[in-house]
Amino acid sequence: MTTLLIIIFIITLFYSAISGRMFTLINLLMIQGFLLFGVALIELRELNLLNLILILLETLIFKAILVPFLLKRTIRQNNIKREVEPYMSGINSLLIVSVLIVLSFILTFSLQDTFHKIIYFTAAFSAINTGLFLIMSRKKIITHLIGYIILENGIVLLSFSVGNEMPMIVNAGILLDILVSVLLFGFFLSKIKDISKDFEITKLSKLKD
Amino acid sequence: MIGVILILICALFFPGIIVFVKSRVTGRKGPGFFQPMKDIWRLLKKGNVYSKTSTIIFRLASPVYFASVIMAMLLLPMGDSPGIISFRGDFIFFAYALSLGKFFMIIGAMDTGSSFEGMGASREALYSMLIEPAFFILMASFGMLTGYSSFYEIYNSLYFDSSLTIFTGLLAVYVLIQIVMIENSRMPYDDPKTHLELTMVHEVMVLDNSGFDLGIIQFTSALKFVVFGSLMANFFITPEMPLWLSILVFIAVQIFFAALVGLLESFRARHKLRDNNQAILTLTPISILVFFSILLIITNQF
Amino acid sequence: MVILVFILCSFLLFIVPNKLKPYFNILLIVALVAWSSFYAIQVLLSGVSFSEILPVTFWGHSIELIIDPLSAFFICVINFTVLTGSLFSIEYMKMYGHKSSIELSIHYFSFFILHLSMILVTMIHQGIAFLVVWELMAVSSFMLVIFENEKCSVLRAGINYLIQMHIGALFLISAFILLHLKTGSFDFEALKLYFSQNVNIPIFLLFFVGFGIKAGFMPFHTWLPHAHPAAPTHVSAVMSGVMIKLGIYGILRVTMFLQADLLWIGVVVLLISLLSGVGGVACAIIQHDLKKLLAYHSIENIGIIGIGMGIGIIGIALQFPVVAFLGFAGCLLHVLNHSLFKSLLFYGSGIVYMKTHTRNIEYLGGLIKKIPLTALLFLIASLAICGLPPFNGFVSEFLIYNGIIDGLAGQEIWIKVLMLISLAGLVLIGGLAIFCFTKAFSVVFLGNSRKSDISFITEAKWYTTAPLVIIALCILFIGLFPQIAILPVSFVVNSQFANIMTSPEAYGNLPLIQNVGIAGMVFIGIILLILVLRMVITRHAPKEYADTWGCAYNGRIVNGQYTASSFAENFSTIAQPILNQKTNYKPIDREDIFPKQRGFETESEDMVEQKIYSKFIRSVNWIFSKMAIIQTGNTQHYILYAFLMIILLLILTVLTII
Amino acid sequence: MILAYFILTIITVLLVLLKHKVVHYIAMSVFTIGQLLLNVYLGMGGKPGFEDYFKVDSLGLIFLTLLSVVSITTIIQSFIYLSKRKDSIAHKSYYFASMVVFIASMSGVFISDHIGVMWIFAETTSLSIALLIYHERTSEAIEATWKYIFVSTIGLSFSFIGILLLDISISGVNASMFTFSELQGLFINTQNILMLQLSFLLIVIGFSVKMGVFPLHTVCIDAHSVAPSPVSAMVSTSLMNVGFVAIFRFFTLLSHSPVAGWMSHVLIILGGVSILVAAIYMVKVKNIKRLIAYSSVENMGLVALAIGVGGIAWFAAIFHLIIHTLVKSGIFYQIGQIIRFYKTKKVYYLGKYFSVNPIGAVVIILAFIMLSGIPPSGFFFSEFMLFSAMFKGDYIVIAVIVMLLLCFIIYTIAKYFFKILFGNINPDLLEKGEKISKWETIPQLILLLGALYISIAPPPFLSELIQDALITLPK
Repeated sequence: MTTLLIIIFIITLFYSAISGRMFTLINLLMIQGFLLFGVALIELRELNLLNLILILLETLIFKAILVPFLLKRTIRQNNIKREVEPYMSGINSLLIVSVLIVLSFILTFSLQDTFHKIIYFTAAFSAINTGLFLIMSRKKIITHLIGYIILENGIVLLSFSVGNEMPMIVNAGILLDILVSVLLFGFFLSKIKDISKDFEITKLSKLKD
Repeated sequence: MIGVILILICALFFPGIIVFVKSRVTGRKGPGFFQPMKDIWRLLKKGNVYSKTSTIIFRLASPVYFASVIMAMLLLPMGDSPGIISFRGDFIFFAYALSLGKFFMIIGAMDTGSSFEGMGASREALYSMLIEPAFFILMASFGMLTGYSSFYEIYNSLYFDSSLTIFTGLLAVYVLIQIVMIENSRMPYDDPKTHLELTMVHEVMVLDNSGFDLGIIQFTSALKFVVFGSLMANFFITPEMPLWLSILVFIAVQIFFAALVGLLESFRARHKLRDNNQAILTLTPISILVFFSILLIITNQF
Repeated sequence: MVILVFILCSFLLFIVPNKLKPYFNILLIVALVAWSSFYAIQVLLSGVSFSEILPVTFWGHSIELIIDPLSAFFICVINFTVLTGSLFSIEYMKMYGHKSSIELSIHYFSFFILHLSMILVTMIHQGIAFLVVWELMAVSSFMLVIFENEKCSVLRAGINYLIQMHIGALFLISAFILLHLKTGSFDFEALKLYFSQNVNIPIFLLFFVGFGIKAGFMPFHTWLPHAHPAAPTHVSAVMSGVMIKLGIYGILRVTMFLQADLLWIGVVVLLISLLSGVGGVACAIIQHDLKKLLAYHSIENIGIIGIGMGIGIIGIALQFPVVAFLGFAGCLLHVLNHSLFKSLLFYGSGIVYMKTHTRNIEYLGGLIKKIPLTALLFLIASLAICGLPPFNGFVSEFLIYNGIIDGLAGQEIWIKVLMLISLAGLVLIGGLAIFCFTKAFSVVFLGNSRKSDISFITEAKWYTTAPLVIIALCILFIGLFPQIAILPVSFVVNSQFANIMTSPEAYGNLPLIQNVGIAGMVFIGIILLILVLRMVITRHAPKEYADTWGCAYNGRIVNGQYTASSFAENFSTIAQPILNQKTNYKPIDREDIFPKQRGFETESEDMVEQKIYSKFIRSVNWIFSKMAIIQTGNTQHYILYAFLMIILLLILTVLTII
Repeated sequence: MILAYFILTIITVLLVLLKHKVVHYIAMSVFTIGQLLLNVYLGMGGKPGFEDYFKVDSLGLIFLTLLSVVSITTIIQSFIYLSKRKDSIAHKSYYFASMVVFIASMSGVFISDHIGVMWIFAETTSLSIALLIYHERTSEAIEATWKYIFVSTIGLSFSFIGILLLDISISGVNASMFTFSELQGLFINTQNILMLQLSFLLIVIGFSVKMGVFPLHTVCIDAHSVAPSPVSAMVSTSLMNVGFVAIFRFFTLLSHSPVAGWMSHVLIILGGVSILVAAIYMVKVKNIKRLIAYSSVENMGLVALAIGVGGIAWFAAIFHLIIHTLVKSGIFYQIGQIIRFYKTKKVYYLGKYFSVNPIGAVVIILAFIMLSGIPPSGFFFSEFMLFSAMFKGDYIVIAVIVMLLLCFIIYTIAKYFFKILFGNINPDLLEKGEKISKWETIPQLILLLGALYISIAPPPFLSELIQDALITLPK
């Protein structure tokens, strides 16, 4: 069952590569949130109750509902142009994302770690790579945020595969940090508004040598 | 002590012979042998005219020049009697004493503040700088040949048996002649009788001297001729020669040298000023040639 | 313990009011001079080396001050010149009245620290402490050089100087590290163990380059012609008189322990010093700035000292004790002589600068009429530097000449040829020095003043010219009584260079030197005799004063005089390819009806600096500007760099390259 | 004890947010006293509480003391800095609040033993610094802050992936707690080398944003050039120490494993490249603060090189950092004074500072001597040890290149510093500058003289402290 969910997770990565509009990206985020919630529900049954609730809280509430809602609100408020202006065409980005996913397959096989399921690793690494690729290839700063959250989803997937070594406080701390960073991004987005109305990254490059 | 007296005597008649030979060659009767000396004697008693811009340096220049040549004279041996002062490496003192005299002549000339004397001074400084290596390499190679480094010991232990040694001796004499011609700025390098200041070297430096100073300078140039002449004469004087024979040989060499200078001057035209540099510079390779021939003598593979 | 007291009370300089600062500074320096030379003279006389352990421990090692004969000799040289420097600075610093009190106190403080660090450099044998004091000397002299910091050329020269000193120190650091790797200790004595076991040349070359940059040998000399004109006079006198010699001290200290392949080292040292001797004086001839001219002459004299050292090393290599003795004795005596006449020359140029506020000799002239005593002293010093007989320069060059001539008796042919080349080089240096100093002396002091108005100039104060007169007397004393001057030098050479078999001939040349002294006295006697003769003969002869003969032009010739560049012109045409003298003059083109005012000016850059150093730095700057693409300001690029770095390192690890 | 400390920080943050001038003074002084107490208590060997998350070893103690020294002077300088600016009271309270959180999270990193806890504190440092960089409310400030937070969170997520991989690679061995002290000996015979290499790689690249080493140093430079000078002093000294401590702890963790040789090569490459980058840009940069930021990058490159080279270079690395922290913070305060006087950061308009403020100029000269590694400065000895270690480990070629680059760097620093001190600019720029009070330079002088004292006569307890920070490393 979890492998099915993870495969859907990888499919959402493909779709994120070719999505042209901001709202499809945010919906993909929502789907990923639910998928993670499902994986967590099935995978981490033997955890103590409090830890489990914390993780479920984090994946469901935070990733599936709160962040997409915040992003949509900022887009509507600052009436940012809806298109995602990538540097390259959809096809090229799709090719690159698939190459990245193949690379993460090769990486996991070369790590020959027998203790953990390989599928977790590949999904985690491919999510991390696609997150990075999204950041590097899109002009809009909002897509940078979305790319960062996809990266975070990859990390959460990786931490599931670690199982339950991480004590509860540490998980709480990590979730807190991610939440605060997203809040800060939101706060500074409003500040960036007066520099570049439609949040172009190219406007943010005055400080150079 | 004999050397000094002999040099002073020869200096008296040396310029006379040069003038006599030059006039005889051009068919003139020419003045007596001691005419230049009479002129110098007349100058010594005359008054001096000093230029307003010149200072004590100018007054010091000609006496120091004269003293440096006398100092050089004291160092020279004569046959088997060494010079008044002779020690290991005294030819270094000989050369540097002469250059001290030239140093003072140059700054004396510059003291008058005239452009002509400046020209002469800078040319004199350049030419003296170019010929010094030649003299040193010559004396050093003879020092290497004999194993000593003072005039007296070098000349004592010199003996010319094989043809190569004679050849190197003649080459050395040729180099010494050229050095004297440059030192006194005689014909091939500078024409003493020319009146065009722009092309003169030594004469234009002493332009502003008068009276006693001019007299000393003319006497020193004669003295310098004889000093270098005695350097050449010592080649021909072998230690076992009796005294009277060595004196005769010495005077004969001086007379022959004076005549040679006279002949050279009457048949040679003056170099262009720019070519002077190369002409003088050729002396150093010749002395290096002397050095290598002596090298061959020592390793006796000739 | 005394040194800590010195350092503490040198901090008092910051509190002393401006008026008393120079005197307090002299007090400090006199105290240090007294303390250090008391021990140094004791060592020189008794021969037993003095050592004292400093209470403060430094990185775990306790610092030990050892004064052996070589360092005692150098301490005396340092003390004498620094003393005269501080005396000279009293009047000279009055020119800088406008400076703030903190600048003045920094100046005096770093002057004292320079003196202290120079003394300590000769005393410390422990590697790390030696390096610390070595670079302390560089920093304090840097602070002194940039004293007149309102001019940007002074700042550039100072920074250039500091960086070159640092590069020299890096050479020394790597040399000491290599020494430490093989022998486990940083001391100079460990060199003996090191040299006995492994190849001598590489570590000697490191030491030679490190000390050579400080000494100013030709290929690494580029800081010298910039730093000396920038520094105030008494500083540049101390720097070029003494601080350069510590480079020579370092090289001597290393050569003492050399055991293997001495011949090649001697040849290398000889060739480099010949290059720097001839090159230094050739560049000096076409200089217009008096201090820059003197700086190039420091390079030339370092070349002569180096030739003496090279001859000494070759003498040891070929087992010629006499040649070795003559070489090293000539080298050490020339160190003393050069510190004397070079500081005198710098003080003379300082007085000229103080009175006329310009160093460009084209504007000067006729100063002897206004400041005759300084002119006379400058003349004595320039005679001494050209090595002319009655003065001290001749004595040390005489020793080196004898060393070369005795060296001519070497077995192999190529050694004889090498000796011939060094003989010719030394003679050429002497001839060029005469050419250069006749120009310098006559253009600055003789004739009429070319551009600057010198009517109101008066002689410097008595307490400024007093040290100068003392130095001139010492120059004359060494020239006329060399056998006394040679005593400490021969003692140092015989005790330090133990492998020179102290053979009887080595002591044989003491009477040899005496003859030079006697000859000098006879020479002066003859000059006096002729002067008296002239006075007697021309007693009644009339004396008139008229204008210089001007080929029918009877006005006073002022700018008709021979200038410095025209004096040096016929030499620079010969040496054109080496000196690359540039003349910038815009010719009047044909259709220019009313040509504007034109100026003719020749200026010369330093060939070595131009061709090697500036070209290297320009190319590195060009490469750097091409490589500066990282900081583009775009966030995506920054993340891309991290991503690419991970991929790159992963590939390297997989291919097991790392 | 740690709990008391964090409660203190929360209280001070709340107090400071009350937007009242006097409250700021009281709160901040209480916080500094608390910080000092914590430091002294831990120095005396006190137990920090929460045994399995926090443990004080000598490495942490060294950098904690450095942090408290620098934070005291920073807070003093911040009061002076803020008193001169015309910001609103709310603005000032945000500044102090984020400063307190910043200092607390940094001390958290130094004393934390659990890897996850350390990562959390590292993450809070980068978040808490956002408001500090943004203090001057200019458009460059926004750009620099956005870049800094974004890139540092991504960098830290890289290192978090590395930590997870590390955790996975030891999951077979049943380690009770995922802390540095427990994991110390576990990696001696791990077979899965590629996993270890990948995790170390990600950790080093991730923390390079904190330590200011090659790949992610770029955002540090922007943050420095925009932040107020007390903040940039804090960033370039203690924040870079945080990066160093993190990387050094992982280095000691894996130093016994078969991957040790590879690790030192990676660090040498990163260190060398960051020195090269610093040299390239120092020649080109025109802004005085960016110049000093690049000099921090260069020093951190040297330290990374020293970790990689090993042997005596480890001692040199820590010694270098101690001197660097004291000197760099002193310089930044002085640069802040200069910028306040000349009202610009472009070096072209700075000059004649010696006549304006002699004592400040003496500080600059002292700082130059310390920075350039000329003997009285500690850098001379640390570089000496570094080079001897490199000569021993036959990295001679790299040593020569580094020496050359250092010469270039010293040349540029000298050129800029002495242009500021003595360069001549048009005089009317000088008159309208505000009067500088002598007392401001006192803390800088104390810092520099402290650094001078440590470099000339290193106190024995300091070298013992450094020695036993290196016990766990292979001899």
